[in-house]
Amino acid sequence: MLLIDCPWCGPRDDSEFQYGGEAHKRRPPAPDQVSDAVWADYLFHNQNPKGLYLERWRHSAGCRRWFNIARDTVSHAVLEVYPADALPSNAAARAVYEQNWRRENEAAANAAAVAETTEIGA
Amino acid sequence: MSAINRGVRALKNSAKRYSLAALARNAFNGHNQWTEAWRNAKPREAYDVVIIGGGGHGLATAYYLASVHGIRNIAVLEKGWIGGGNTGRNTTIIRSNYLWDESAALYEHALKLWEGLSQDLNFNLMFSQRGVLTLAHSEHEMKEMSRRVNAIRLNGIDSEVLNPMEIKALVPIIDINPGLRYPVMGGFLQKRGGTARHDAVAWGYARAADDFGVDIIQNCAVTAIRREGDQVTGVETNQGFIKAAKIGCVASGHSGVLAAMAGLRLPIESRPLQALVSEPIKPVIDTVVMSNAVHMYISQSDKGELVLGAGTDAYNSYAQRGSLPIIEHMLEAAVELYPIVSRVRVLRTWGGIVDTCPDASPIISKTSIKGLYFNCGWGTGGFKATPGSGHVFADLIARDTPNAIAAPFALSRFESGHLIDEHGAAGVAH
Amino acid sequence: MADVTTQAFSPLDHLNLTVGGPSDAGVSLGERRFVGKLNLRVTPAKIPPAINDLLGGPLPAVGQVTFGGQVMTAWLGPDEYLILTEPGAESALQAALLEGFSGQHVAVTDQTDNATIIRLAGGDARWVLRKGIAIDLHPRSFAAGNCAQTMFERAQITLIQVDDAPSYELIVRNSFAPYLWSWLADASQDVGVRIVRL
Amino acid sequence: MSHQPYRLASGGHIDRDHEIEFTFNGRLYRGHPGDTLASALLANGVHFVGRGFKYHRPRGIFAAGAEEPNALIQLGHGPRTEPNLRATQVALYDGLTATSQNVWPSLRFDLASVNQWVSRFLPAGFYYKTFMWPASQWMRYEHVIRKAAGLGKAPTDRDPDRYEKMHDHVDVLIVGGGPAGLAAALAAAATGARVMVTEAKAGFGGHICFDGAQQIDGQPAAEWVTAAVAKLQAMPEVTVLPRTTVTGYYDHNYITALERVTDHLGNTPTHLVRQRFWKIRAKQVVLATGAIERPLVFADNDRPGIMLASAVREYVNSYGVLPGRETVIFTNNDDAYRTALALDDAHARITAIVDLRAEADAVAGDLVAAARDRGIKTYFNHAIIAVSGHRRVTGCSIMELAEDGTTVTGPVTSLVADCIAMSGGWSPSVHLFSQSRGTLSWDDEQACFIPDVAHEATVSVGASAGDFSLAGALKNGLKGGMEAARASGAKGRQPAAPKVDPVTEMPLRAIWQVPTNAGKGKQFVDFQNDVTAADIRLAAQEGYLSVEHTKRYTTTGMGTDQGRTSNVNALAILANARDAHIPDVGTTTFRPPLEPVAIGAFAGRAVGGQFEPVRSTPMDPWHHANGATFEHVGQWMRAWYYPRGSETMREAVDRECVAARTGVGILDASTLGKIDVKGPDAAEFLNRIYTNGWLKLAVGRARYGLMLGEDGMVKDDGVTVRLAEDHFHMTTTTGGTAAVLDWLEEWSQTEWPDLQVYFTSVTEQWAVASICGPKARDLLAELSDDIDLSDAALPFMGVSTGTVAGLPARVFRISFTGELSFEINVPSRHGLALWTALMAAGEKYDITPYGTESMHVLRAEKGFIIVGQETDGSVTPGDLGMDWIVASKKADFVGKRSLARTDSLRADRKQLVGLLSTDPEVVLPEGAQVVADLKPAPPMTMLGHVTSSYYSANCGRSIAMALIAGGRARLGETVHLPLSDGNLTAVVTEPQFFDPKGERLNG
Repeated sequence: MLLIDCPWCGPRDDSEFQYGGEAHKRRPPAPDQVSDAVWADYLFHNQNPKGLYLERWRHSAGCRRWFNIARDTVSHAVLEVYPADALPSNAAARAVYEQNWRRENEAAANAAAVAETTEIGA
Repeated sequence: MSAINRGVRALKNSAKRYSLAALARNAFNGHNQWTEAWRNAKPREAYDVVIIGGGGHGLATAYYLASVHGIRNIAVLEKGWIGGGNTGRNTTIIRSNYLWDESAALYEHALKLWEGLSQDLNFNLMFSQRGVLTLAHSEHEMKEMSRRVNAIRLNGIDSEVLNPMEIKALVPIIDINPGLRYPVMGGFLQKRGGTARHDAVAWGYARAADDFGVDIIQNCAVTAIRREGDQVTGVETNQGFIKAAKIGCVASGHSGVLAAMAGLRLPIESRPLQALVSEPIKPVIDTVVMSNAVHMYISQSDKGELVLGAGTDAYNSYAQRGSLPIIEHMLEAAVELYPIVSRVRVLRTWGGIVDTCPDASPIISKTSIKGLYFNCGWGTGGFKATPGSGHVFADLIARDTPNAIAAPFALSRFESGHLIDEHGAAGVAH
Repeated sequence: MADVTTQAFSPLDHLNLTVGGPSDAGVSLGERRFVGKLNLRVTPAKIPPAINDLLGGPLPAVGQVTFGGQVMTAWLGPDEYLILTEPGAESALQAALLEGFSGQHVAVTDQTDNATIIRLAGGDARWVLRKGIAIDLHPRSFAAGNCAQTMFERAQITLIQVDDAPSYELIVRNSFAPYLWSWLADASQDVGVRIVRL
Repeated sequence: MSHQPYRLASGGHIDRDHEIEFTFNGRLYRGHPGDTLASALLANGVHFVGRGFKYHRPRGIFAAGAEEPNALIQLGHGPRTEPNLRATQVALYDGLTATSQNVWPSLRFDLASVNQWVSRFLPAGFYYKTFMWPASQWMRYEHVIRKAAGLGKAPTDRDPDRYEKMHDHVDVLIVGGGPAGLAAALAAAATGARVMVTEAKAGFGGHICFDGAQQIDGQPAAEWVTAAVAKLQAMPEVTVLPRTTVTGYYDHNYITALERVTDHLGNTPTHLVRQRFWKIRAKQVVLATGAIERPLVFADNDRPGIMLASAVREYVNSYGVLPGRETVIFTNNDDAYRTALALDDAHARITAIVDLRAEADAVAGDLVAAARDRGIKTYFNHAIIAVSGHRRVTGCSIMELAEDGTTVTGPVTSLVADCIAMSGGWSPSVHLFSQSRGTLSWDDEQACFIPDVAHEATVSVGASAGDFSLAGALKNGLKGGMEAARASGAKGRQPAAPKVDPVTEMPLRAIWQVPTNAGKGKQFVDFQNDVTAADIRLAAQEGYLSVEHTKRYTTTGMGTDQGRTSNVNALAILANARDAHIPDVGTTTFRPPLEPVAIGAFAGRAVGGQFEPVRSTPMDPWHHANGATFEHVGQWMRAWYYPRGSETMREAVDRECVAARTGVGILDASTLGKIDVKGPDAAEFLNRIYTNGWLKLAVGRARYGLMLGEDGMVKDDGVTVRLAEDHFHMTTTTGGTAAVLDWLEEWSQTEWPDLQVYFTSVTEQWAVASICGPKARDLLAELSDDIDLSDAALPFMGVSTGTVAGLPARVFRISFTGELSFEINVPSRHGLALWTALMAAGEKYDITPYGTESMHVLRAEKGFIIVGQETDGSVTPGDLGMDWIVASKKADFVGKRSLARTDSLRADRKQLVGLLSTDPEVVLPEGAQVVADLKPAPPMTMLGHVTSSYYSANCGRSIAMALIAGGRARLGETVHLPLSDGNLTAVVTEPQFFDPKGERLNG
């Protein structure tokens, strides 16, 4: 049982929380303007790293607030808990953010690139 | 459905073949004539096909590539020991009673291959068609069950509806008191479903593939997938570079990691799935029984252990361990439905890492990179599909085009929106 | 026309509970009926003085309860509070609060009938609670004046420690109240339980 | 005590003043309180207690604790019987009954023991090579195998005992109450930290209580233990838990432990639980779990009477029991000499000590010297090559070891023995450390795995860290306890270590498989699963080289003892077969639980009525009192229909449905989800969440809304009321309540934090009675004098506030039946009063309560969908024919983009249609699959399925809805519904069956 330090209520067992998957994922601001591929990216394609992951959790049995954490998916160590609208301050977590293809300032560039290269499937 | 091409039987003319004569011979000479089940191969420079992942699906893929398609220059790369991933960590249930046509075709294809697989491989997989019963616990579930049973039947798959009394006759330890919080209102049984010995599936396929010359390379971790332009050229491993024109990725639980190596994104999240066994007891339950509403399923192994499984944990993990509440809730449900198990003791719990897809259906697909194929996303239900998965994936790799069974499971469905939503089929909630 | 006051039922009324039990019981169990409950949503930085007057002081800090005369206010979240009043006083307070906030973006929602309050008190109360609650209830972590939202087995609750007896109040959605009550009564068997009328 | 022939005249921690009776395999014996079943059996001279799993060879008591592989027994009978208990862990109580298991017809004459004579056919993995011919026969073979497998028997009745959970949080958790653990506890507790110390056995002290005459700080060790425990128990922040086994070590120092509260009592007091399952979050953990002695792997080492040397010593010193009258000690280390000294102290005969080490390598040890001084005969550099005796060992043959220790040489010497005490060295109990994902390293000198790098905040001390000396355990225990307390935030000084006389011990000689020239005897490695050294070598020969493969192929280490005594020996023999170094072969991972735990203990109180809450509405007592039948809807139990007299469900529902359209019907709608939505941006928020427009809804008016997931699929629906410019009252489906609130919060907090809006659940604040039918207005008028019910004042989709039956109420004129209807919301405390008042006032209108079934029929007559019935997560609004509610002109709403994907635009999507059965009296089964082309037999191509189907008394015929591929284009077509018991036909229609123009809304 993970111990998650809710920024408001303090440390609680993971069973009190709802998992929200990848953090820093932004909905395309104008969904009508993006391709099916970009929309599929938004809907279905999450980071799934073996190692440090920036992810969203919600203290559903407590204060009901969403927040972000940086957690290692192998060791389960939690490096940082930070607000939903902030970036991590931990250096390793920050590096993970910087490498993320979905990171905000690269989202647009990526979107175009992905639309071109994702001719996958049969 | 047309007859399945099961390929050439392994070890047909081999001195290594298991037979009554071989058993007798060895019994009287101290078992000194049994040879290696498979060679512990070292990688050669190049292969026609490299399969990444030495679990049941990967080994089956290699076996069918060799036995059906005649491609023998194959390496199976396994980062640990073969069958050490989800093949060796599941609850061994086999069935094909799925809702959607696409799934029914795939899992029924697998089930037909299971029937006779021990003989194909000359290895007793202990495939036991003891029946799989799925329970309904509410009026709503009864309606869902009716939809499912009708669909299964019209897809030509066996399924029969049982009432509580018939369920009690089949599973005497079940409590059918209508006053239960989740009373047993009915269920449907697939008699051809059952269980198999999970480790044996990996070993049997490995031994048979080895007999066709496939190299099975253990402790061989892939560190990079190399390509030139949009064509794969081989893989970097901890045992050096291995050249290959075609690469099949069949690494359940780690598919996302492999995809990242190739610069691809998969709609997959890796989650822990937990299961447990009790201490061995004398037989109390012959049928496999699954229950959606209370999130648990149960069977009894040939050794006497009760085998229980639950749903996945809610968060991503590669740690092969899950949270305790999953186990607690599963066992609360076990006591509720099977009161006599309260004093039976849990022997061992464990977790596996499963690839979960948004629609709870697998991915069997080409990719945007030529020669790179993915077979993943089986979620909680991969074991039952092992032969079918290997069979259609081998076909895809050999012909570079999916057959009718594999086609609906291509990656393109996530763009088009043509999902195959089988969340209701898992037996437990994801 | 029906008589409103006599036709009010708590979800626990249907358990047909009998008051009484051993005098040396380790815990007592009772219901605080129809206590007024207002859910307040507001950004705590913008509290007009009038509100402090109504609540008998500033809004509680994280994990705290404040007691202001007839009103008790519990912290629920960064912008959420639960205000408990004497039975029947909730409507007037709701109106006064809305007036006090005068046009600010707030929500004051009457939840008086949404939830039931069960009080568990006595020397063994902590022992009994620990059977169903995972958070740390040791006085070093959770003492009189503390509150928390958490799970009691299958039921989501708001837990308030009222005094050092210790006495606890468990606020639970109505439809979960019979479950929670039965659970507590059952879990108290080893220390003995007395049912009280509050 | 003449009744107990092997009981010593003195010694042990048993209560000699009381004698109690127990039966084993039907025979009456006597023992004492404080005995285990094993010690009591041994006191009565009973060694032979069970049979091996595979070969059914006789097996005896082997150990004295949790590591026991052989003496598994079935305890008790009836509903309290329990299989597979280790006799070494079962506390003796008066009237205890136990039997051997997996033997038939009896322990002495077990038919399956023929397996030992055909064992040459049953090597490791033989199952995989056989039973394949003929192919069809496997299930028959398997049936026999299943009957032979298994150990004990499960009870056949419900468990009469109860279990509970207990949560705790501590600064320092100390696992193990031996010398290291107690020292750690004393040090940590002195700082004022919150400390818990657990001990699996009833008594504390671990091995120092039976090792013999040792002194700590000048007092006998046992007295030091008693004083330490008393001191700890007196400290308010210390929890001391005997009979408590730590079973699981999970992430972030989350620990589970099983306390056996009443198992040692013969009669369970009814107010107590049988077992308590602790869930502990510890800041720091000190593991002081001791070590387990290894057996030696020699020929026929499984005969009853062959035991671990430390166990023999424990029986003598802790229980005053002599396991044998003539003991041979077989060892590779010094510790077994303690057993020799203990036996000698008890005046028992020691035939000889057989030591695998050369005299020169052993003689400098204090214990070896002591044995020599007492004149105990010792054969150095010797090995046991064979044993005699079948159901009980009678003696053994020994030979000298050749130079390299791999063969034997010289003459054979025969020794008489009814007990062989063996010691192959010690393995630290690293199971919990391994569970916590700590890594292990191999200690070559002590030939064992020891903790290496910890993954959690944990420290190992004492024997579990490979520190086998008492002085070391005390010293490092104190240090570990102190450091753990400090790491948890406590402050204090470390107490001085107690004084202990040092004992010089010489290294062991690791001979993992004892050589023999006899050739025949089986050399057991895993006693419980009957795995021999030859099996492990065969696995390696067949290429099962990974330790996990070897384990799974041979089943070594997979018994109920999880290989406590076998793992290291198996690993070493595998390493030898592979010509590899032991640590390179690896070790297996340990999984929770450490020891088997009853399923009931995991379930705790969540059984029976406390398994899962049953939610019911404020009106529920009325439904029960008036004969309603109930339906499960998620956690709710809702009134389904109200049969009168001998009515069938169909008759009741027909009557209810007709009444709702001709008179007045009343439905308990309290379970609908209700969310208070408040804030200046509330309308904008709803506009983004729902598919339709919300900005222009007038205050005091209601609107139906449809919610999609981002995938474009229908998620929920409901009517939402605008109470004020910035204030809405949203309703959701019963099942979707929690999910919708979460959904709103998520969008609000993470995607649109700029929108000012709050959401508060008021689902249970309001009880809701919905009345409908032409008389509904008349009825309501009887009970309300302050609400204007006229069409003008309260039109369809209008809202009013006032009193109903004197109760404060909100009245919504909304309809799910197509009739004139009112939803009356009152504070839930008044729900029952409202209902009762409506029933009383409605008597003259022949008011008819109707349940969820009639609700479904009435809405189906109108073609209204139910989310979860007409939808399944793959249905868009267009599929439902509900394009009218999708405001495609809105720039965006949740799910809009997905409606433009290629698959969402397919013409052959499954679409909602009506189906009219060819025979109007036949109700099509819900879930029936629809086909266009009927074939004589499956497979057939399916078009879709029947989502809802009822007999409609109002229509005078059956009606149904279905999702059918390209359904809108099939109106008028006849389709087939092939069922297992025959085929039905139906015509595709519009999915509205009653009052298609909606003329009845105004009554």
